[in-house]
Amino acid sequence: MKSTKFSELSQEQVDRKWWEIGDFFRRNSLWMLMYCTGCCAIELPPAMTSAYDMERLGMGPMATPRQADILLVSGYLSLKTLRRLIYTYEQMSEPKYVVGLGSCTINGGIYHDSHAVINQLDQYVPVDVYVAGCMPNTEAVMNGFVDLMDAIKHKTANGWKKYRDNYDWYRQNQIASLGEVEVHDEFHE
Amino acid sequence: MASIELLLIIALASGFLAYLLGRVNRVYGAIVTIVSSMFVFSSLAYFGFTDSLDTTVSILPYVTFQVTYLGMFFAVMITFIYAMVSFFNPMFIKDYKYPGAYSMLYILSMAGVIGVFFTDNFMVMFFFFEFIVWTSMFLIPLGHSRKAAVSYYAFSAVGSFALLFAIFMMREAAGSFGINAGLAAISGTNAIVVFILLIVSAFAKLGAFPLHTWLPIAHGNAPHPFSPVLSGALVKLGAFVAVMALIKITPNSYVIVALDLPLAQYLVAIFAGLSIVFGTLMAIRQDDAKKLLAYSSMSHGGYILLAFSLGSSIGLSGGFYHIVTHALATGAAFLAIAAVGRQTGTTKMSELGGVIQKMPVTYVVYLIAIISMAGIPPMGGFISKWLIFQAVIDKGLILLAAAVFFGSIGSFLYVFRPLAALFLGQEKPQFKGILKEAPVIMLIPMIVLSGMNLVTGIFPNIFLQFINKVIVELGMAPVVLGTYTIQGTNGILDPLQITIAFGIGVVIAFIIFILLKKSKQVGLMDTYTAGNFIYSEELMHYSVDFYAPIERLYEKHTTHVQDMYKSLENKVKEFGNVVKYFFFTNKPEITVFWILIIIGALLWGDLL
Amino acid sequence: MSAILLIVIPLLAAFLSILVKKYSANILLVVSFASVVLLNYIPLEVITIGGFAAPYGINLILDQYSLIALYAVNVLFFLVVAINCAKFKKLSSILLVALAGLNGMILTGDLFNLFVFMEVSGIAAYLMTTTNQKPLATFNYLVQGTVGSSLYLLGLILLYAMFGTLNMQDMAFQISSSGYHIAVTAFPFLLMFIGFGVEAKLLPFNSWVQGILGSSNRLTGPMIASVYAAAIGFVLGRLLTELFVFEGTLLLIVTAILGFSIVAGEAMAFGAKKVREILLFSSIAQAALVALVFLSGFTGLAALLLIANTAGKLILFLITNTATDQLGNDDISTLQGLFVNNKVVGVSFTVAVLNVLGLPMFFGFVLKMNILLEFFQTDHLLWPAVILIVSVVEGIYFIRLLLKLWFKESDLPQVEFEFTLKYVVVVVAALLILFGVYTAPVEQAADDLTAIQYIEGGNL
Amino acid sequence: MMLSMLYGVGIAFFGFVLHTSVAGINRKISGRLQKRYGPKWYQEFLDIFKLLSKRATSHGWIFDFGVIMALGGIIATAMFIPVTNNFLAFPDFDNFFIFAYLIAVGMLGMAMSASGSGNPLASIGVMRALTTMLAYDIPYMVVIVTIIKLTGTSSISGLALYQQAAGNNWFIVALPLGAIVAVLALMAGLGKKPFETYIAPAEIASGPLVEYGGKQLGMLFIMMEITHFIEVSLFVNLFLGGAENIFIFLVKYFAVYTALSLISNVYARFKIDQVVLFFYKWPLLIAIVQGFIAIYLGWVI
Amino acid sequence: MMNSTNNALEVITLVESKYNVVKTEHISKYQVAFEVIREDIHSMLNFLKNSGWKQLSYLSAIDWPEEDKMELVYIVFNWDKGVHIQIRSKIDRENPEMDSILPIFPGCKYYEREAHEFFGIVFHGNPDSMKQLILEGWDDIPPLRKDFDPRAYSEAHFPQREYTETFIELNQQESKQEKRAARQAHIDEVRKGGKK
Repeated sequence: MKSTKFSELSQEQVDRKWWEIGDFFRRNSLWMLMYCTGCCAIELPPAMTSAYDMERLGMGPMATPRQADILLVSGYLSLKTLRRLIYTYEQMSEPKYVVGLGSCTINGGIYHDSHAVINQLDQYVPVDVYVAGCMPNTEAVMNGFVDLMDAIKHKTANGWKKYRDNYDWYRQNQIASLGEVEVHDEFHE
Repeated sequence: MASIELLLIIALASGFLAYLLGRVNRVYGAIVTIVSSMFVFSSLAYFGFTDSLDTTVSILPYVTFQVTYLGMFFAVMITFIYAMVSFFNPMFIKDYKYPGAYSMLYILSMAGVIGVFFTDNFMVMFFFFEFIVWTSMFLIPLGHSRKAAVSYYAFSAVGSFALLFAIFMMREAAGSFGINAGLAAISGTNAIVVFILLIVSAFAKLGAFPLHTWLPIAHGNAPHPFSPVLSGALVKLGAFVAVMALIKITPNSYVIVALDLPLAQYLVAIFAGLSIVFGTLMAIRQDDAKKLLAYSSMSHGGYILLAFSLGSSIGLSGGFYHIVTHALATGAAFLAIAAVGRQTGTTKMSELGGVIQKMPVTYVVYLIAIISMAGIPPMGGFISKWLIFQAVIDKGLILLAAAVFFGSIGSFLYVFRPLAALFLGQEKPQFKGILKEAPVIMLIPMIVLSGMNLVTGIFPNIFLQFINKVIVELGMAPVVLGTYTIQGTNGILDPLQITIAFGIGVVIAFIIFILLKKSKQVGLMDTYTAGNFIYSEELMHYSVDFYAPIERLYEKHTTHVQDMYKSLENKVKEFGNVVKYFFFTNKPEITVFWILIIIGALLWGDLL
Repeated sequence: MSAILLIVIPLLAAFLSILVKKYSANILLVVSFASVVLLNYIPLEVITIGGFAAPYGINLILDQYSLIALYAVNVLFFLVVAINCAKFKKLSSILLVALAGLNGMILTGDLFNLFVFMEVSGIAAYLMTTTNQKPLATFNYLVQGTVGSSLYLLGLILLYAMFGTLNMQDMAFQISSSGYHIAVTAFPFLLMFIGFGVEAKLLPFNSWVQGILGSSNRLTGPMIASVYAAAIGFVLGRLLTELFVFEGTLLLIVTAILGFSIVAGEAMAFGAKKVREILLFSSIAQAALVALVFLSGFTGLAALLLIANTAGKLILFLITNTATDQLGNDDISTLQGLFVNNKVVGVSFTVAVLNVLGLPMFFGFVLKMNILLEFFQTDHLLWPAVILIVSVVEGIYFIRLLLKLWFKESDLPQVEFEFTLKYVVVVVAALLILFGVYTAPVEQAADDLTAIQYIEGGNL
Repeated sequence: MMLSMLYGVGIAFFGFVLHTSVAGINRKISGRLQKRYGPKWYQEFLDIFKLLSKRATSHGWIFDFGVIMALGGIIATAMFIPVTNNFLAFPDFDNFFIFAYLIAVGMLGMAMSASGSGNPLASIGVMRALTTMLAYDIPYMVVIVTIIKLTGTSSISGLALYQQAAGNNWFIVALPLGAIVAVLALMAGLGKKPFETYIAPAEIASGPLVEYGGKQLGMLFIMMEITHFIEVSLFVNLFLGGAENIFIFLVKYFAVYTALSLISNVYARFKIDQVVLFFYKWPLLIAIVQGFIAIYLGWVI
Repeated sequence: MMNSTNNALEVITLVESKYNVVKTEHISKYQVAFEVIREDIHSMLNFLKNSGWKQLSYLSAIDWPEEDKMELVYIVFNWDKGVHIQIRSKIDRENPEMDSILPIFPGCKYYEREAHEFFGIVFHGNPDSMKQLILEGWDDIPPLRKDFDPRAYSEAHFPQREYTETFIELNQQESKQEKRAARQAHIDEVRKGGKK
């Protein structure tokens, strides 16, 4: 047995080790930016308060995208909202995860044929976990979070990497549906 | 040996030289101000600290000199500010209407400073005192406002004439104009009168409550390079007068036993406390950075007066040291604002923003200056405030302690405002691309002053040892100083230790920072906007009504003093109009009527 | 050489100039210059006229005091005339009469003779002020001047009835030796004081000033405010120190009048909106201050203060009235920015103002300090306080005025100042600075005047 | 010198670990009070290390430099804290004013960095923080002045020893009015509920912290933990007689912090001018009355 | 509010006496509707505003493809009487134009912009009426016109999720199928713009 155990690890391995340690912290401290776009947001109060107590998993709401780890999209997304959502998503610091609540984010739900509501969220931003239902009950929401933790643990929650690697594709989709993503409006000029 | 007389004459002569050269080319005149003020400062400092200043007088009539540590302290400090600020003159001289006059008056007012602080004769002192007043009075209107010079003159005149009256009273008591003799001879009721007059003079010069209204107007509107001289140097003449009143004259007043302080001193301290509070509150709500600093000067003037009025040697050294640190800090801050004002054309915070992007050195200078001004270690302001706190607590003055701390915490508020609104924040589009760092010649004095701010904070004993000499000269016990430590009444301070601790802390923080993953650089406009797309910098810059919540609480009560002076002015005018109405008509019979009235008065009084 | 020439030559020249109208201006110039030169050659003496000895005949007293007064008046007169003679040719003979009258007033030692000269110079002044083109003001001046002279005459008659003499020294001697109660002489003295007060611009009796000086031109402004003020001031000073005995209620009334005059003058100037009004109201206050200093017995200083003030006023009125003549009115807003293109004139004006304010480096400072010192040494603490307080007010309005005149960005008033005027104001301003810095002769002169005030025969 | 500096760094680290644990436990306690399970007791560590592991965004050099200055200043301040009578780095030099003003370096650094982000909400948050500071510091300082005047020393360890020597006559008992003021000021200083206007997540998106994420936020969290450690241990030393040994210190520390957390749990948030008015109405009056009766009348229980 | 039934009736008599009302509808005791010709709208709103209907509660439009008309609806409200009044007027559908009521009710600014955006009505006299308000960058015909097909738009613009297996099982009951078919037919008819 050689005693040069540490030197055998390549830089890559060292990085991976560090990454795994980081993942441990990340999955135990998930801060959400709640983008309460639709009706599914009503499921969050019970999830946070004494009924299900999200905080025991180390989760909690945060005020700004810079601080948050999860972008929680709770419900349908109109075109107008989607622009803001993309802007907000791009402001978040990496690694970042997206959780989509409700069927609206999956396939448009009851708004599937509306001119103003998009149908499929993961065409525009990568979604790590979907929670189906219209609306999903609170257990399902909690379960979705636990799934995300598992995914982080197994290194499958790679949406943010996908977004970075396939940025052009996402961008193309965004432009196809939205036209311009960053619009000017007269109230903020 | 260097003769003070020679220095004075050289200063006066170079003033006229500056005017003549300024006629040839305005920049030459400004360069003369640099050379002359540097020369005067360095020779005063060198010969002063080696105790080789010569006081013989051979040419000038009536003028006599003496060298005291007190006078030297003030003269060296003030000429230092003059010398530093003079580097700004060449850059600003082209904006003035009368450039030659500016250079001349700048040097002449500095010559006046030599005269004031090195004479042993009250009359000579007053001569130069007034000399400074009128030379500087003509410098102020070269800036923004003519009214500023008027109010400056009005309050200076009140101060000067109060001083003059006191001088004559002392002369009557002593039989000569000698300063020491005069101060020693005064006693009894006259001492109280002289004390009050000198205090009025000191208040007017320092801009303390309630004689402060000129201060923001004059400082805010003076030419950019002259504001630091006013605030850092000339205002300190008031401190000099205050020392004479508070330390050298002891009017026979009732001693408040519980406070161990004479009533007269306590009253001065109360007004000083009011100055601190009022200056702080007013500084918080200014929009013009120069006016803000002017009100901060008022507040710091209050600190100086308060320290002197406590009458303990630690308070005295705190006051003297505060004069030094405030002069350095306010000088550097005013210079930084002046540099910004030159590069952008405005000093209003609501019109500026993000200046740091293009003027980082100026920013750092301002940062160091305000750290000192707010009394945060490791800058000089902390040491002087610490000494003043020691003195205040030692006397157990609860109300004044509240005022002192209010000024101290309040200074965080007002010094932060230019930092956030002017230097930091969004870069305004109108300055993008055209804004540049100040020229090197302007950076030199700013960096030197910043260095001095640091030195005063880390090695205060260099200065305090000299201040000890001044205190001993004034007849008090010196403050106990170690190699690096200062012994206060209830604790020891080791500034070097604090600095090292701070350095270690920063190093640790830096190591943590550098070890972690590199951050992604984003622009200033890429900030959290609750998802809205915002493209205009004005909307993303918070600079107007910065402290609105607290301003709301007192905004109705900010103009009482101004109103008082305004109504006084109106009263004088009304009186004039009444007299005019009664006596100046086109009817000669009115005159006859008055003649009859007067004759009647005589007859009624005496003959009938 | 005799002092009488100072009266006779101008009078004769006046008649001459009527005859040769063409050269009248030249005559005026030559005579006024000659009388300045003449002063250097006249010995100090008392001249008896007509061979009658002092109490019975009329005598002229040329002592140290009147010599200085004559110098001041003649030099100022010459300067004013030198600048104006070309423009006011018609007034040459009147001006010569005025010069004779002013010299006579200063020189005479006889109270009735003083009245005569006062009337002579007064009539000359009335005629001069007709050039202001304000007949009503001139009429006012005439009426009030006459009332003043009558009061003076009335007081004099009473004194003559009591003491039987008209000679100043004799009268003073008689009064001091007669043992009369002070109240007896109080009434005539007050009448005479009021009579002089009209001419000397003391407050309740001077409503003519606003009309005359407020609309004065380049001749009358400096002439009335400077030359006449100097002459009347010196004569009043002589009377106050030599003849009048003010005590008790009379002293109270007189000092009250003077104090009120000082305060009210400054207050009125503070509220004034026109340049000439500012100057005239401030000259009211200064006249009262001079009288106060005379009254307090500091004769030398008062005389010097009078000279300093009148010299300053000469500059101020010359410049202001020149500008006003060319611009049409004297509102501050019209004159604003006057000195931007006229720096030499501006500096002189500034020096004159700073001199009046008593700021260091200028003549006024030295005098002010000495006057205050004298007051303190005689334990009068009230007057220094009053003087200093009004100085603040005075400073405010003068500085405000100065800054307005110096600073304006655009639309500057166009005023041409001719060379002679520039030369005159610069020389006077330079003298004001010179005596401000080189104070030894000033103090010497003040001491001289106070100590050896009169030559033998003139002295009591 | 260097040795005591290292000692000081150790105290700062101790303070960080201690307060982070205590704060975590308090989160758990709060959770239990609200009938929740609550987070793990080491949740705060997890949060901080997670933040340090993330990739942050930076808005320029002043944004980073301010953070370093903030953390550095606070570490420097914590180095002077006397934990117990023997566990302290600089005996005699732990002057109260060093804490009062050195702590401001950290605050200034953070404020500067926050404003440097260019976000107006950050400047508003800083404005609110400074205004709150102006409100609560004055009454607090008046109480401290009273104590220093009474004892004649401004050394924190000296004050603790003074109370122990007087037979554990703690100032919380001896100066009851002052202690009330100090508790209120401490709550405001710690940013506890009725006075936490400057964080206000729903109004101004957590105020000064709005633009931070990743390592800068992590460092600011460390800074805040140490700041809280400094403030609470100052209270322990000033009003609870310090500690003879580490165990007593831990007990007192935990008691003080938990009590404050419990109080803050039942309050809503003040408006900013309400905070100022509140502190200038009652606490300032009480503090001055306390100072008056203690110094001039000598009524100390 | 005591006799608000009377209020509504009063309004009817008042308005009918002054204006040429096409149709009056007394909806409830707090609501009255008048159909008028478009030239009367301005004067009528002016009159109502002066009589106490100070609040413009809403302004919108209804598309009537069958009639080839666009119906404008103004709703004003009186706070004293508690009565809503609807004023309706039919305008040309192909080229919908109307004069803005900005001088009468300045608050109509955003309603008119909205109506322009969703129905394509041009309001003359409202300077902002052509600016976008809600739909950012809209590039199709106004979406609330009945000839606009939202599903087609959605399918064209938004990617649909493709399912490999069918998760939805439709109810195959006979009666419901018929109703569904009928409803679908109506929908299709309307989408074609009422033109058969």
